[in-house]
Amino acid sequence: MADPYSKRVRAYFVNPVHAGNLRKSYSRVVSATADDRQGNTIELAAGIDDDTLQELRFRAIACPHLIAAAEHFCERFEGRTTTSLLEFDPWDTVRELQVPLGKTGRILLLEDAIQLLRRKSGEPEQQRADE
Amino acid sequence: MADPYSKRVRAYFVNPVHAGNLRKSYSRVVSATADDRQGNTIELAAGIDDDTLQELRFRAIACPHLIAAAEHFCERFEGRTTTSLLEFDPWDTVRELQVPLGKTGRILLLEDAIQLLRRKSGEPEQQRADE
Amino acid sequence: MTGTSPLPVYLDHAATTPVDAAVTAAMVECLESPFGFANPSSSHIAGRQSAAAIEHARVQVAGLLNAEPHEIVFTSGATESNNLAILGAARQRASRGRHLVTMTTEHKAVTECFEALEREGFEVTWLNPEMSGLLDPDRLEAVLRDDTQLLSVMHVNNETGIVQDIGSIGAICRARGILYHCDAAQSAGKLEIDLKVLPVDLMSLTAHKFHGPQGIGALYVADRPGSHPAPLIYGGPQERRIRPGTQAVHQIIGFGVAAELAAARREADTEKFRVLRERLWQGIGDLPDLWRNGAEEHTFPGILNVSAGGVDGESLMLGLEPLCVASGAACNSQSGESSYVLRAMGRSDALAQSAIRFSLGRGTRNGEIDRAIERYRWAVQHLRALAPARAATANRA
Amino acid sequence: MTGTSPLPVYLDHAATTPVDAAVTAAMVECLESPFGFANPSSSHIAGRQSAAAIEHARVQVAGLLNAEPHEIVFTSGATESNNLAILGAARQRASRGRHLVTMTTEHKAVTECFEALEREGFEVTWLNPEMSGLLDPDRLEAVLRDDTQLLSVMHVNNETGIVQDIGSIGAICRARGILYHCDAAQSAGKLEIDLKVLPVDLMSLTAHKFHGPQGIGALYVADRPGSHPAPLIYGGPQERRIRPGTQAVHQIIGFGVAAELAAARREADTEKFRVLRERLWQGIGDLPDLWRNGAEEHTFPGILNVSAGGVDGESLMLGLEPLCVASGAACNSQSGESSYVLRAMGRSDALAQSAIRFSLGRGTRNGEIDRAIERYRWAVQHLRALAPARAATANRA
Ligand SMILES: Cc1ncc(COP(=O)(O)O)c(C=O)c1O
Ligand SMILES: Cc1ncc(COP(=O)(O)O)c(C=O)c1O
Repeated sequence: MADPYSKRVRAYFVNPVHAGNLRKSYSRVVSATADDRQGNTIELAAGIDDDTLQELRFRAIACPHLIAAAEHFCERFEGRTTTSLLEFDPWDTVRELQVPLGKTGRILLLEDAIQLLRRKSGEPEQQRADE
Repeated sequence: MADPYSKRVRAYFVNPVHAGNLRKSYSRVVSATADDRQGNTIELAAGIDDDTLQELRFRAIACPHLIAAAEHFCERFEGRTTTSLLEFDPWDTVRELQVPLGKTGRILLLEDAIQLLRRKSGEPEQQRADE
Repeated sequence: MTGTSPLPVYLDHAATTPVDAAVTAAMVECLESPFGFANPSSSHIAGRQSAAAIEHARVQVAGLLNAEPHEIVFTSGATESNNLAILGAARQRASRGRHLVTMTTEHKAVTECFEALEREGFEVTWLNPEMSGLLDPDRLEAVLRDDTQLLSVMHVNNETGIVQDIGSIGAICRARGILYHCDAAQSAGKLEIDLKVLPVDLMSLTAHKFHGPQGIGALYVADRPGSHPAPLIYGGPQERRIRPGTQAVHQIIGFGVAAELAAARREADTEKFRVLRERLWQGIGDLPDLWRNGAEEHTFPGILNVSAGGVDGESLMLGLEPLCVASGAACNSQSGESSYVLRAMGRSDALAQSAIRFSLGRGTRNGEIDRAIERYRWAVQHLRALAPARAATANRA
Repeated sequence: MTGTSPLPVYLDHAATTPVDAAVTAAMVECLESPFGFANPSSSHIAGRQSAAAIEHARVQVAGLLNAEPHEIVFTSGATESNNLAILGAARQRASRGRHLVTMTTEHKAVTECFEALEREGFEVTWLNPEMSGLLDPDRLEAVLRDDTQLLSVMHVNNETGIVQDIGSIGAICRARGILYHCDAAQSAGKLEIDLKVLPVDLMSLTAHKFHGPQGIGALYVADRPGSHPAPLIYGGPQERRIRPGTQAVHQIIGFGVAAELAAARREADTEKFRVLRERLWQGIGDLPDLWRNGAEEHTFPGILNVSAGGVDGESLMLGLEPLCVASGAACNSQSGESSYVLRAMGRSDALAQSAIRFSLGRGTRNGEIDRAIERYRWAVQHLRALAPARAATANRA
């Protein structure tokens, strides 16, 4: 059995610089949560100014691949527009992080959270709740 | 598994001095044969003078224990009276040659041949056939 | 974990143990001796030597259990022994009754046998343990029936180390003429087992759990009427036709030496385990939301099983590297199923999957325990720092 | 034979072979390496290393047969492989038909499986070989039926060395959708086997017949629909659930190395066997009333099987000491049963029980052959000198 964790997964897992709370305040803060029956939980938070994802943060109780995928997502989309979230493709993550086939299902949880985040970040300003 | 052949069985097997034909001529010669379904054959010949087994010889196609038992029998009974054959007890042989329990059945073939030999050697002179 | 990989710290001796140097030496002597390899079924002198070596090993293995050598049947390991005992006895005794009893906390090599027997038309009663992990004898008595023919309850549980009272369990069976099989894969060579005293009819063991080689085990078949299982495989007179096939001479020799060493060292090892395990628990037990699975007084001292709220089991395993330990999570599998043993003891799914089993071996040293403490603290704290704030205490049992 | 015992001369390589030094070295490296022993099912780094070592060995074993690695299932040897294939496939495919076919000259690990299946209600057609020992394909075709689901015919016979034409036999089966199992315990590692070409669905092999360790073997399960046998034992995900249980890492590593060595040396070994065997036959063939069992052109060159009229098989074995060879007589057993393989080829009981199998190995040298010639001549002459005069020629076939 080869190592199920690629170098990048290991690096993200040990040092997930985007884990935790947003560090600054923004004109908008949006968050989204997804969980599954296996007990995986993923929580995303975005600090938005000028329709730009100024800061992305996550929290998770999740397997290493999902933690790494969340970190990878934050790293890639920070500084991009909220509409760019449409470009998220879980298969890119699977490929780049070399997620074993048997584990790809777990990545879909991240996709759920991102879709929710996108919907919420597209909502009019005034509907923003304190999340 | 211990060696199934005791020292004495091995010695008799390699050097069965009583194997073969009678070497001298006697007033009476008696012989007896026994065989079984497994293909064991044992042939005994006795050269008798004065009711004494002057010479005993055997021939055999047989397993090592039976060969050794035949040799042992010849060695023990040569020089004794024909009636002494009544004293043959296969269990003495089993004990002295350390025949494994699973092989004791084979020794009974020797007993058959000896009983026949005894009967024949007890028969009146004139009934003797060329055997 | 980062940079050049540090040496693994092996605390997974309940999965398998390193082969003792004396065992390896005996195996190599056999493999390298001019005729030591000969087939013990051959009637020539080389074969007879091998056969004698095997019979010597049989005496050594029997000695470990205070059994008679002819009660020992060599197999390829405890998985096969369990199958031979359970499938073999149940099928052999089908006319005696078609009701069987076992526990939900048995090893898969037991539970899957009973599932197979259910498919064959047997009826199985699956007993749950108490919260303590122990089997309540009253509960056992209550389910026994006139047509109950076989019970299987293990000695030491492989996940938790919980020790069942096999003497009492066996006595209940014997009083009713029910055959009692005990999977002793985790206890043989580690705890005292006296089969002249214990009312056990069939007992499985395996060499690789006590510093013998993998791929060799035994089934103890008591010399009592009705104990004989039907064979699972056919093909020759070896092992009294209960388990035919060319015997693996070097493996059996290694098994024998391991058994003899284990018998001599068992007590001292157990004492050492007790000290090391408490050092480990002292070092981590103050972490919040930590759960010890299996009370100290009911568990084999070589095993410590701990669950942590609010952490994922697979991530915990990765965080623990280079510790080699076992997890209650089914790592690297899509199923994501968590330990059925811990759930049967009443743990939540979340706590069951976060469980880590530390298991000690003869060679385990203080320094390894300290490394384990340091890694475990780091990993739990690291993962909890990533977790949503409300999660940390939400997963209590 | 008398005095201090001279060194045995081992010509019983068809029973088992000495483990190659390179194989032992690889096994010892595994046993002695700090984590080489780890359980390949463990998800930690040590376990992953073991798993990788096993997968490497699987590639080596598959390479010996030109099969795919995932078609190799590790077992404890060919006895288990035969049982798994025959019992497992027949039971798995019972709905496809309950008629099975095999030969009377198969190894006990095959014939006893079919006897067990007869007790389970399957119908078995037992084919006799021609006098040559070979299976007549027409005779095979004649017994096949619509409900025939499984055939088992071995490659090289363990007593006589007779080589069946498994390509033709397999083709007949495949044309009818009948599963074909082949016991290749005596041919794997010795004759070329190309499973990309041969129409075989299941094939048994065992390491100890070609200088690998005892107690490890494999079943090849073709990656074709319907080839999968039902497992015989249960208890875990190992070996694709076809054969669960902790894998024996050192054993599998040794098997892999032996397979690789065999693949490289097979041709040269076979050529050498041919020369040595003819030297042996030249040295004894002039003895009167001697019968070669298996014609030269149909037998594997590593085996010479010879019967002698007018001698007892067990006494012959003792007379041959310190030669280590195999006998057609059931030595040291009360049954006194003679080789059923030779009787199926038309030999009389008396000739069958006098048969001696000489079998050669990689290390066999001229000097050993010459010792064998000398001992064989002495023993036959010694025993015939003891025999009743009329017996010497009375036992002809
Ligand atoms: C309790 C228990 N039973 C059975 C087994 C299976 O033993 P083996 O690995 O020898 O097949 C194990 C270990 O794997 C075990 O811990
Ligand atoms: C033809 C044949 N099949 C099966 C077997 C059994 O193999 P194993 O000894 O690996 O169980 C043997 C040898 O013993 C054999 O020669």
